[in-house]
Amino acid sequence: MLIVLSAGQAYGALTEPWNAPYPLGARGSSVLFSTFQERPKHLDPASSYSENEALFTGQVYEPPLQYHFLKRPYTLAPLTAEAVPSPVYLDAQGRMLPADAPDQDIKRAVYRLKIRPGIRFAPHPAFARDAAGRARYHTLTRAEIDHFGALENFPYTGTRELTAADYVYEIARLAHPHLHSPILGVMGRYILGLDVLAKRLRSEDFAEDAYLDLRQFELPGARVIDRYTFEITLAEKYPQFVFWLAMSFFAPVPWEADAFYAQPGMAAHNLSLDWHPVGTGPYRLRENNPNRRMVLVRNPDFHDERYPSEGEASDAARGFLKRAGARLPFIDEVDFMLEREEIPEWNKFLQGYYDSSGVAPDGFDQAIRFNVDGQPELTPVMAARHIVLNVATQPSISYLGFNMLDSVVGGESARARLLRQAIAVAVDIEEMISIFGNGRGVPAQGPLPPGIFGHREGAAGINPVVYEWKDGRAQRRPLTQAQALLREAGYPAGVDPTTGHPLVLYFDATTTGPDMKSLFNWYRKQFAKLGIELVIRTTDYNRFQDKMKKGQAQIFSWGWNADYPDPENFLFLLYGPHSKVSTDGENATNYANPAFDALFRQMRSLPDGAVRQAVIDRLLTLVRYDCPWIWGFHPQAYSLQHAWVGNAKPNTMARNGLKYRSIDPTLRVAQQREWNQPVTRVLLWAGGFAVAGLIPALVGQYRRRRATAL
Amino acid sequence: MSLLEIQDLIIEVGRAGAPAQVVAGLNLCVERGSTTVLVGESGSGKSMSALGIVRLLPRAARIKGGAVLLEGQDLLRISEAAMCDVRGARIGFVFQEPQDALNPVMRVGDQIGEVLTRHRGLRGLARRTRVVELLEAVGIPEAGQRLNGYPHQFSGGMKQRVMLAIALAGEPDLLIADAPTTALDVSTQAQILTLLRSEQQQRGMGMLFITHDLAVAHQVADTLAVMQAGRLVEIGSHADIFERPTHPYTQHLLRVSPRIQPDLAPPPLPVEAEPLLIARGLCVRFPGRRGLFGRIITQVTAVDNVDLIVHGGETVAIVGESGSGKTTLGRGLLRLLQVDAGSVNFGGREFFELDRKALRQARRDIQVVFQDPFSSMNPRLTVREIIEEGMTAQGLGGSRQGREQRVARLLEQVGLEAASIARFPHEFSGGQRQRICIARALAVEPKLLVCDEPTSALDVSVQAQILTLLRTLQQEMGLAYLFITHNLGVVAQIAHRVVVMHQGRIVESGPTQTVLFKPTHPYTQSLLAAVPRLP
Amino acid sequence: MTYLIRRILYAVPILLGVNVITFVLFFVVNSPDNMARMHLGQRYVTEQAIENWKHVHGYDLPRLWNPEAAGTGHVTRTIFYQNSVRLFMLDFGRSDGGRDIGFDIRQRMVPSLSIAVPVLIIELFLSVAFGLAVALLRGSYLDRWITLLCVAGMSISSLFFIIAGQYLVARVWRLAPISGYAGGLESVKFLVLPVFVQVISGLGANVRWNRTVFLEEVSRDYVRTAWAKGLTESGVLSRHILRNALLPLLTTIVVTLPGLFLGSLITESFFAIPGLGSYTIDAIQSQDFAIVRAMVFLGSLLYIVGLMLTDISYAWADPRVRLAET
Amino acid sequence: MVKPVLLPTDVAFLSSLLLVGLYFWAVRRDLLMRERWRTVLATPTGGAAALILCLYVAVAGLDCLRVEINGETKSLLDYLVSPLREHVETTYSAPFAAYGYAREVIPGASGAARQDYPRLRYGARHLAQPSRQMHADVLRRGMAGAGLGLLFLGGLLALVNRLRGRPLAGMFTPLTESTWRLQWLTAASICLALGWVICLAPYYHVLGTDKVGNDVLYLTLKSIRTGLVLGVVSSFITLPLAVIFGIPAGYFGGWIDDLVQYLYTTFSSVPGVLLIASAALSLDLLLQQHASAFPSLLARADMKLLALCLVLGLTGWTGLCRLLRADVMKLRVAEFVTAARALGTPPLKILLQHLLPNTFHLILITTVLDFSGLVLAEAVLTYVDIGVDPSMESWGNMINGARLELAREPAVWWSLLAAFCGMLGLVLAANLFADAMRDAFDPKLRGATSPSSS
Repeated sequence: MLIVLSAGQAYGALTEPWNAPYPLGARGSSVLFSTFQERPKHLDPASSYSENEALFTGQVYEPPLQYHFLKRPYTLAPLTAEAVPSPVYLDAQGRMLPADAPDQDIKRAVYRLKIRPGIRFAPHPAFARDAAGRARYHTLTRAEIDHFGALENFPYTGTRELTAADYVYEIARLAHPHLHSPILGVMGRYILGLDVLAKRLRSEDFAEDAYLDLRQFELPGARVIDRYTFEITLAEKYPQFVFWLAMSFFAPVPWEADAFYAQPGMAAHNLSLDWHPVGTGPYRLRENNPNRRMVLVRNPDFHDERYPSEGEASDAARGFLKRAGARLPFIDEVDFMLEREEIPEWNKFLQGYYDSSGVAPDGFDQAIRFNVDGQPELTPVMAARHIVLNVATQPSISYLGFNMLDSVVGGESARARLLRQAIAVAVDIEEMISIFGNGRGVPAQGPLPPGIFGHREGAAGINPVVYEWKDGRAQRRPLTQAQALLREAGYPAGVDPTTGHPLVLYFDATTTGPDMKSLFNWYRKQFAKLGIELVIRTTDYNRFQDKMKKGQAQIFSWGWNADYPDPENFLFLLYGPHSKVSTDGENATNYANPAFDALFRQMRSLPDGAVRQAVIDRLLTLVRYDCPWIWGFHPQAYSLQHAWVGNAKPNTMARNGLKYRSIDPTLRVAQQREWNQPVTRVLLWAGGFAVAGLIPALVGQYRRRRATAL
Repeated sequence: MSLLEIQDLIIEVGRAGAPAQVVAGLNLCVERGSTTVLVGESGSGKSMSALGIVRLLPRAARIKGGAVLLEGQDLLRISEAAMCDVRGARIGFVFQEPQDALNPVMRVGDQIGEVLTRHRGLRGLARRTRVVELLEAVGIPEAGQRLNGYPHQFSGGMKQRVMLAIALAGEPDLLIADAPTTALDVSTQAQILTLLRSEQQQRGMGMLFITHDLAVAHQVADTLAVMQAGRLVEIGSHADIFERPTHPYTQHLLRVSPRIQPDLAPPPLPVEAEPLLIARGLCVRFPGRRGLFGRIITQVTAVDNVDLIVHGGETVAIVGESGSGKTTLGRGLLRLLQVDAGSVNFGGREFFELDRKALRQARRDIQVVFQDPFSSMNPRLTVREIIEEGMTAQGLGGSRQGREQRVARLLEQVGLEAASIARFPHEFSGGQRQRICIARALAVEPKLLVCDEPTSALDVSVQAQILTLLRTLQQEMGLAYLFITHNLGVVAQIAHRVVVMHQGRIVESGPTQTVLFKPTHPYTQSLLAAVPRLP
Repeated sequence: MTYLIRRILYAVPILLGVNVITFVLFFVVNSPDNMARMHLGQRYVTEQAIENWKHVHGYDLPRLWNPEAAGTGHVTRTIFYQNSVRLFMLDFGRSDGGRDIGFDIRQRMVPSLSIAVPVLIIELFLSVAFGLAVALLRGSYLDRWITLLCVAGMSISSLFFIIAGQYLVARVWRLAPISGYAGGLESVKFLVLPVFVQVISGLGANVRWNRTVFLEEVSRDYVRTAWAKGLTESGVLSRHILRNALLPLLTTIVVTLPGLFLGSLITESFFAIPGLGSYTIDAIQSQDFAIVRAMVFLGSLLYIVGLMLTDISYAWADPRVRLAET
Repeated sequence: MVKPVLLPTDVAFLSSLLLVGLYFWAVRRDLLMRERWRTVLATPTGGAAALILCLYVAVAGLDCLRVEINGETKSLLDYLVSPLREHVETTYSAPFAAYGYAREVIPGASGAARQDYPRLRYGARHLAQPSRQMHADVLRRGMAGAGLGLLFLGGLLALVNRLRGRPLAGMFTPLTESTWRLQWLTAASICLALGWVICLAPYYHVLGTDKVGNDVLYLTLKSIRTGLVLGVVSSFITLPLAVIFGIPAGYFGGWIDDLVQYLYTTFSSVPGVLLIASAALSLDLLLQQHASAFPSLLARADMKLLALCLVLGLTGWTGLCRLLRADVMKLRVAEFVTAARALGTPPLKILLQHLLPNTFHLILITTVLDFSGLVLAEAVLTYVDIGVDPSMESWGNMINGARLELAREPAVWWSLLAAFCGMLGLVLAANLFADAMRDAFDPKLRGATSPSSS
């Protein structure tokens, strides 16, 4: 014990503070310290789709467009493109049509994108060429690969200018059978010839690791016009397509990278695009050790991009415009540490070792309190540390779904609908938000979150099935109404007349952390209010997905994060042809209502405006009545920043915010030192205690030496 | 002033609540240059007294009173630290079991040298030279090499010599030897006794010698003290005790101690008796080293081509030192272990050719009584269950009540109350247990009883009783005994014929009178010469 | 030498048995189809993709017995054979997450060792010291209290020690980082707390075990001989009791030595040490069977090596034992 | 409609208890065993531990007897402590709190909302002004509880004295008698604690409430069954395996021994947690594939617990098996076994009558020690996510949740404390009991030599 502590002490004397969770050498320089919870599986832009991967892909890859960092509502801005493209509509004969032409006439929608010249990829061995201009590392033997072992061991790297062909190449990669691109299903419908290409590639039998040169395949939907210009052709009108161009699926991938990584033997060293991305972004991934940390460093060849000089009205006051016009990025290096658990991460943030953090549910009371108006604010302790709180309602929804194919809760029968409505009334989402989300959420009145076109505030926006407007606010209907609905459905007091026992419903969930237990208990309590017994069936994630796909789940918790800020991206979750079971679409409840589907198709292609609002209102009325979801809530993201972090305006759409971020390392060092003074007197106590413990032993020994037999 | 004077020594054992005095006021003197022997049966407190002198009692025991004066200094009233200077330096101690008393992982030379360093301050070469001298003095050849050996490389007698060297290393004034020869064979015992005696006389030490064996005492004692139940009953010179014992207990002990006298042994039976058991060419081998894949490379032959005949109603004694193969022979005959060659004909049946079931039935005729009365009965069973076991296995005794009556009768036959039937083994003394074991064997009405050292764990007086019982039973039931023992005194009392075994072979056999008193084989002769005898 | 060969040959059927156990656990409920789905992820998976994956990974063969193949092919052309042989060649393949398992194992071995080795040494030192002290004071009040304390220590879940340690040392007293790891010399300060916590949580059981071992030795006759030589307490303890007691301690320790590579599951997981222990936990939690199986195999292998080392060390430390006889 | 319900683990647990009972009935006439058991109980720590174990077993036993009334299944324990079960708050509250843990926006009388700690629904509800009345009230009820406990203790003492035929005047002598003092003091503390709980728990949350407002004391009590079932049932699954493999291996030797040795070397060479984890994962998958067979949540969680017991039992037999084999190898050459063979006793009978009873102490001691290990293992396994069902009350789940709670500010320490105490009580008692048993049954460690000064 003493040895351990004294070792710590000796070591600590050299480097204070003692409790720094990473080597302290770097904290004085322009390095941002952040965390990742789960190791990313895919960093290949064609297959990467999850939030934890976007943390890295967002900084490394550059799709043609991006969301403006400061402007709200979210606006698209050009990134590598010269401008945000407008589509040109053509009819079957290839004639140009006006933008307001009827949908069925439009047979082609053409987006022409011109990218800025002079953008270069970050240095990578795949680009390295010898004096003769041949790629140095495209024909390596196994032994050579084993010799190099890791990317940093390749002595030569190279770079190359970004061309339109790289974008076209990536679009073709979406059809690559081994990349299993998650958007192939959607894009295959729209991008001309993509599904044909996918089918063709799938039928070709080639080894998993072999290099497949996609440049040799014809893809009519994506064509290079000149070195800097390319054209994407859609088979129908799809106004939302432009939003996709801001996602990493459309980021350029150089064919050299594929050729490089496809060499046999690379995979055994974990050398693949999934682990070592190659992009044009402000950062490149220098270190990818998913067991410990991932390090992004500034891309030396990053093109000239400037901090925006206009934004929301309040941005100047909040200091977001201080660096207007400065060249991006500001930070040299971003260290992501693996933090699998919230608590250590939260504590390290409080100690000043991580620069920003979400608010851990269990640290919530410590950080946030609600003022008299019900608005969140920082607790005095936090405020004293000059921590900054940012709140943003996320364009997402978390809900409980009924499987509409289920024989008990699903279907169009009045019995089932009334049962669903009764449950929707009984499950007290407000309580759920306050217990499990610390109040960080807005109860949903329908699928559309605030901030998305079509969402209505106030009395006009409430879901009349579940809420009533009283005293100037939406109030959940009382439990008695739910019970009445249940009675009407044929389950008086929750008893199933066919069995005479309480109705048993099943909640399907994946097993996760300890916190889930109380959530499950809470669900059970909610259903018990109606006399219904809720059985939680937990399975692993894959099996759960499988169940969902086969339509075997009954009630489940589900959520949706907007891909882009458009109502279509939410309402399509209820669109019949997107049913999970029949098409493996995103309609997880398998809700199918022809009236809804027709209106949806109409709404989809309308521009924002009164007409669209009216259609959306009708759509909402339909689904509120049918009640395939318990509408749940729209989560709010609270994020905290230390005083030394600048330009951390929350942007729930953009994933590439790190390039705007700035830090003040000097302040950080000072604060860390101030907050982390070790309580050394404990060691003295421990030492004293150990010495005191020795005394009786010594006394005993002395006595024994002196003892006589009588 | 005597070298050692013990005054009113009281030693207690047991919990504080219910103490029992194991030594109740012992008074004893040991003079310089003379040997005092403390004799007593087990539990008499003789060992406790010896340990009490050096304050090395087991934890359960403690000294409650008295004084132990070593040249006038009371050892009970000095500090533990001072006592450490007494032990080893002024009092040397030799323990009973040389097997356990030496540190198994320490070189023999170091174990001796340790004392030299501690008390004589010797180190390095001086220490080594002295160790060699000591080892040579106690009769260990090639001492220069052997001091680097570990205890397990020494034989029992050699270990006891090393032990003695340790005790002598501190050049003590007093040597306490706590039954130093009990664990040894007679021939070794004789050597050790001679060595002890000569060392004691050469160095002019006082010696306190503890033993239960009057014959041994007879050999070494200048003064004899007899203890019984924690008290000294008689003390006197060698001549006093052996020629004019006054206390009845001493007289009793002298009477029951086995002697090798021609008049005691029963005469051989008439030859016309039918042979009950005929063993021919028995061999038992144990695997020694094993090679790769467990192939046996060498073997140790424990029983080597032995022929043996036992007649009905006859007692045949198998005599030998430890390792002679006598016990192995007994178990081999019983088919309790694998016999490698030979045949046994028992009552006309080839015993070794029986299948499993027939063997179980045949076991009825040949039974066994073991040495250790403590481990030979399952402590979890009542006396009744123990005795019944054979009957149940052999299907004897009829009904439950029938068996119960039979058990009661058997108990009476072996001299126990029938009421003991529901009690457990641990409620009986050693001798009583041995009686129960005999009853268990008799329950299946055997014709031959193999007695494997049935008395060696017992005190002499109990031993005599058991031998009497066996003789009586033989007369009543016509049993034959195969009596395995190392104790020639016992043989003389019970055997019709004697077979002497040495290193797995039979070296001599014949009627008791002939073998014990007119031995022809040199091994038998040397064996008999080594046995300490009472006058 | 023959001994070693025999032991190595003996290890083969055991490892084969281990393989069978894991194989059964692995495949009884988990069909190759399921594995393929798990591996390919939750996204849209065609039958074609599953077949393709199974073929690439060799799971399109029968499990244990191939009736179609000829000759030895009955056995060799099966999933079991192919997988086992691969494991015997120490080729662990790729995890369900797509990374090379051997690569990760090599990388994670170092942090595991850098926790386990100090823990072992400090624990051994402390528990022997305490054990000796307690054996020396046996019967006294101190002995009784320390023994009781040890039992109490044993009765506390290691989770408590970790939670309390993190809360007090790292959060309240700020003496060490809450969790994390760095390579090289920097690692010292990350290791202080986990090592400390692990030592403390194991101390009770170890001290008590050592006490028992020491007391057993204390009751032996040769110790009485040592006392009778007039040796002082320290002499008896260090030269006689300790030397003999170290033999049973040796066996218990040596057998665990190779296992140190595997690290401590819980500690590593709590303190975010990127060792093999947390690797295993993560694999269990994410149901990555490929890793679990690799770790099971590695664990058994190391255990068997441990048994071998134990015998060798015994022969080295105890003059009574020679290898050929064991 | 009232009908008794027996879940599989209930059956397993109760029959395990029955077996233990049978054992004591069987050895009651065996004087040696009786003496040894008496020694165990007479050892202060052993006797006290036995009392505590009995208390735990009683609670778990009550929790195993269930009835279904109107479709709701509850155990006798649930009925006994129904105030605890029913007093559910919204979220955390500290022990003896009158107000909630977190501030809430409380609508004031005038319509203006203010932010404050809300009064609890049940905790200290009966007090009008908790801040002023609380101390006195707790003290008063605490005294009443103590009185109740003492009354019960007095009754117990009187009964014992009556049975022993002691005069009533010496009623409290057992408390001062040195040999049984600790045992009686333990009994007294149990009585006092029970009295306090009975008097205080209906009015306060003695150990606070958890995240969803359940009384932590109730959770702790319910966890007892989980812990005990896991420990006891697993041990009882281990036993037959260890005995069936270990004893014949030791007795017969030869190929049987080789086979058994191979089996347990193989099993024990797999790292324990991994073996358990793989087996638990597999069984879990199996359960999930047959999820429809378990209609209610309770049955499902119970099946999962049983599966866990099975896994722990099936993976835990090697240690005892090895011990038994070694012990039987020693016993095999004991003379009473040889005598039995010489008497023609068939091998099976030798195994059952001679070897099994003489290794029984080993089995008992190992089992009790393993038991405590299993209770501890539950927490760890739950952390690794392969433990009991999250819906089941268990210390592992409590500790697991407590990790997060401790990071709150102010820290929520009471769940952790409750689980800690509940677990420590059981495991410590089991360990001390095993110690006392080892001293009584395996007295090898007695009689060590030392200088006679102490």
